[in-house]
Amino acid sequence: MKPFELLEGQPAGGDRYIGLTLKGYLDAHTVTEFESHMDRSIEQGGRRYLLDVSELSYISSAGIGALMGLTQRLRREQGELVLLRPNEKVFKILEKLGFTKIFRLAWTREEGERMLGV
Amino acid sequence: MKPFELLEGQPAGGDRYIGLTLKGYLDAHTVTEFESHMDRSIEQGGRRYLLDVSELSYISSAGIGALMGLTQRLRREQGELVLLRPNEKVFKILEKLGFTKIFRLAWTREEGERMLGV
Amino acid sequence: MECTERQIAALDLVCSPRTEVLNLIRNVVTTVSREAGFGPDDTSQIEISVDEACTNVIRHAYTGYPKGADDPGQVALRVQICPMADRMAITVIDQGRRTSCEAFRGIASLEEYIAQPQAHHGLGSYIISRFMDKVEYHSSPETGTVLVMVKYRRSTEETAP
Amino acid sequence: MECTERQIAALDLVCSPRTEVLNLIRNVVTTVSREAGFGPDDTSQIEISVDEACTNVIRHAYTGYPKGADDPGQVALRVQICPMADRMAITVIDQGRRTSCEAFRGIASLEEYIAQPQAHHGLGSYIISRFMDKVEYHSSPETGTVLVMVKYRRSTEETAP
Ligand SMILES: Nc1ncnc2c1ncn2[C@@H]1O[C@H](COP(=O)(O)OP(=O)(O)O)[C@@H](O)[C@H]1O
Ligand SMILES: Nc1ncnc2c1ncn2[C@@H]1O[C@H](COP(=O)(O)OP(=O)(O)O)[C@@H](O)[C@H]1O
Repeated sequence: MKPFELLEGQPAGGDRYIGLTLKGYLDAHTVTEFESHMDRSIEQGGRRYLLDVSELSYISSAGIGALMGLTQRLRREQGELVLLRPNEKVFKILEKLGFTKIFRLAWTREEGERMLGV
Repeated sequence: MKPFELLEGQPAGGDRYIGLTLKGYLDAHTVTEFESHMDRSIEQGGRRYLLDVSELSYISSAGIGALMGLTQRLRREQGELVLLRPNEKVFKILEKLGFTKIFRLAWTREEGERMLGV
Repeated sequence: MECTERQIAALDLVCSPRTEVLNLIRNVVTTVSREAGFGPDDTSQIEISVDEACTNVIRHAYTGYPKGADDPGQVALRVQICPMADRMAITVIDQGRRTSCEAFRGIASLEEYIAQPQAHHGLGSYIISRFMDKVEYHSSPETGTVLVMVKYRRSTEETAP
Repeated sequence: MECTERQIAALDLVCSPRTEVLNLIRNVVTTVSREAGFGPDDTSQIEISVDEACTNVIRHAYTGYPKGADDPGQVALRVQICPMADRMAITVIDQGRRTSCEAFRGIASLEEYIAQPQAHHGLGSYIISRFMDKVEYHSSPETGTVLVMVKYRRSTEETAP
């Protein structure tokens, strides 16, 4: 298994939103790759993201901080970031810290699309 | 998961043979429990054993030595010990050391029963 | 190692202060925590706390530490893990740039974190204080910076909100 | 630790010489081996070799060591793990009863093992010498008994019969 993988556009949301899949762990080591990918994508006009995190095995404050920065940045531009299906371990960490009230979480793709307003 | 579990008689071989299931790891720590169980069983007349090792996750020389002692002891008394379905990891260790030529290994219960001559 | 209590094992990891080592440290800590009888929730909280402490050492104590240099004997991030009868103690040690106790404290609440305008800071220390039962931080030129974190084993896995 | 080569991490486990610790040691070694890029077969061979070396220390070097005593600072089984660029070195150290290099060698072949009439001995050392690429054993009152085992990383997982 690769420690970290970011796959774009599978399955794609057409031009309504960008579908991404995040696999492995998002820590201080891998977060820079994630952030620069997202920076490029937003610069190219991306505003609505459905981020499949079901295969994300671990997240630390570095990763949470990146998601936080993204969320605030996108909301400022009338965009949105939705996290799809965090696993139990990641969910519990986010929940205990209070981030489940800040991030938008969806459990199905349809629910996620509704949250993105598409 | 318990580190080590030895279950007898499920499924039983009637009085034709004794079916055992070994789970967890068989190392210098757990081998004494295994050996004393087998000692008691043989003293009570057991001679033919089908040992399901499919859920045995690890074996060291302590465990191999116990199986070796059992095998030789049972063969002296016209009995036999058959190991059922070792997992890939355990099999490779036994194979590289040459023990797959010494122990009797079966991949199905029927094959194991044939090897026991029942 | 600083494990004076009765215990059957103590681990000492000496690492280069590079983010590459975080996954190894997490895996080792997780292994020991499970083996010591901690459940999945507690193990996960220990894992992230240790990660945060180590990330701080790499990012703050050793800022500017050259990426290519690889001699943990000289510039080291040290993690000591002591599983004990009723708890696990983890000590993270560095010989890098020292900071004040106050700076280390990070944010006091999540609200404070969200209110930050741009880059978000202080979450690491907050996580450690939320998830570990006891946190001690001291720093001196002789000892370097030493962060001791303790988590007690609960009989059942329950976690306050 | 005896890791002088360039590397990014080194581990030192100090354990009570009790068979209870074997599972923890195996789990830690396995974790480091995987993380260092060894495949499942090599990892499994490293795992069993380290187990054998530690079992020997518990059984032979510290025979009669009281089960209740739990002070690894005094009577310790030490395992040092050094993952390096092209190999992994594991050193097992004890301060117990010393033995000769010859006694340590164990059996020379499996035939010798089978030929033993009753209790079977010498398989542990045989396993170590079969599975590790380099094995060095030395013992002195100053250093205690030190067993250094090295396994090289192969590009592909192939294993000679
Ligand atoms: N080991 C350390 N050495 C030096 N400074 C540290 C160390 N750990 C933490 N700090 C300081 O504590 C602050 C809070 O850390 P933390 O809560 O992890 O947030 P962040 O890393 O996002 O700034 C850091 O900004 C840094 O100034
Ligand atoms: N660390 C050690 N301290 C003292 N003696 C040892 C040590 N390791 C091995 N030995 C000796 O080496 C012999 C061979 O060990 P081994 O191959 O593991 O077989 P076994 O443990 O089954 O006897 C042992 O019987 C013991 O006499």
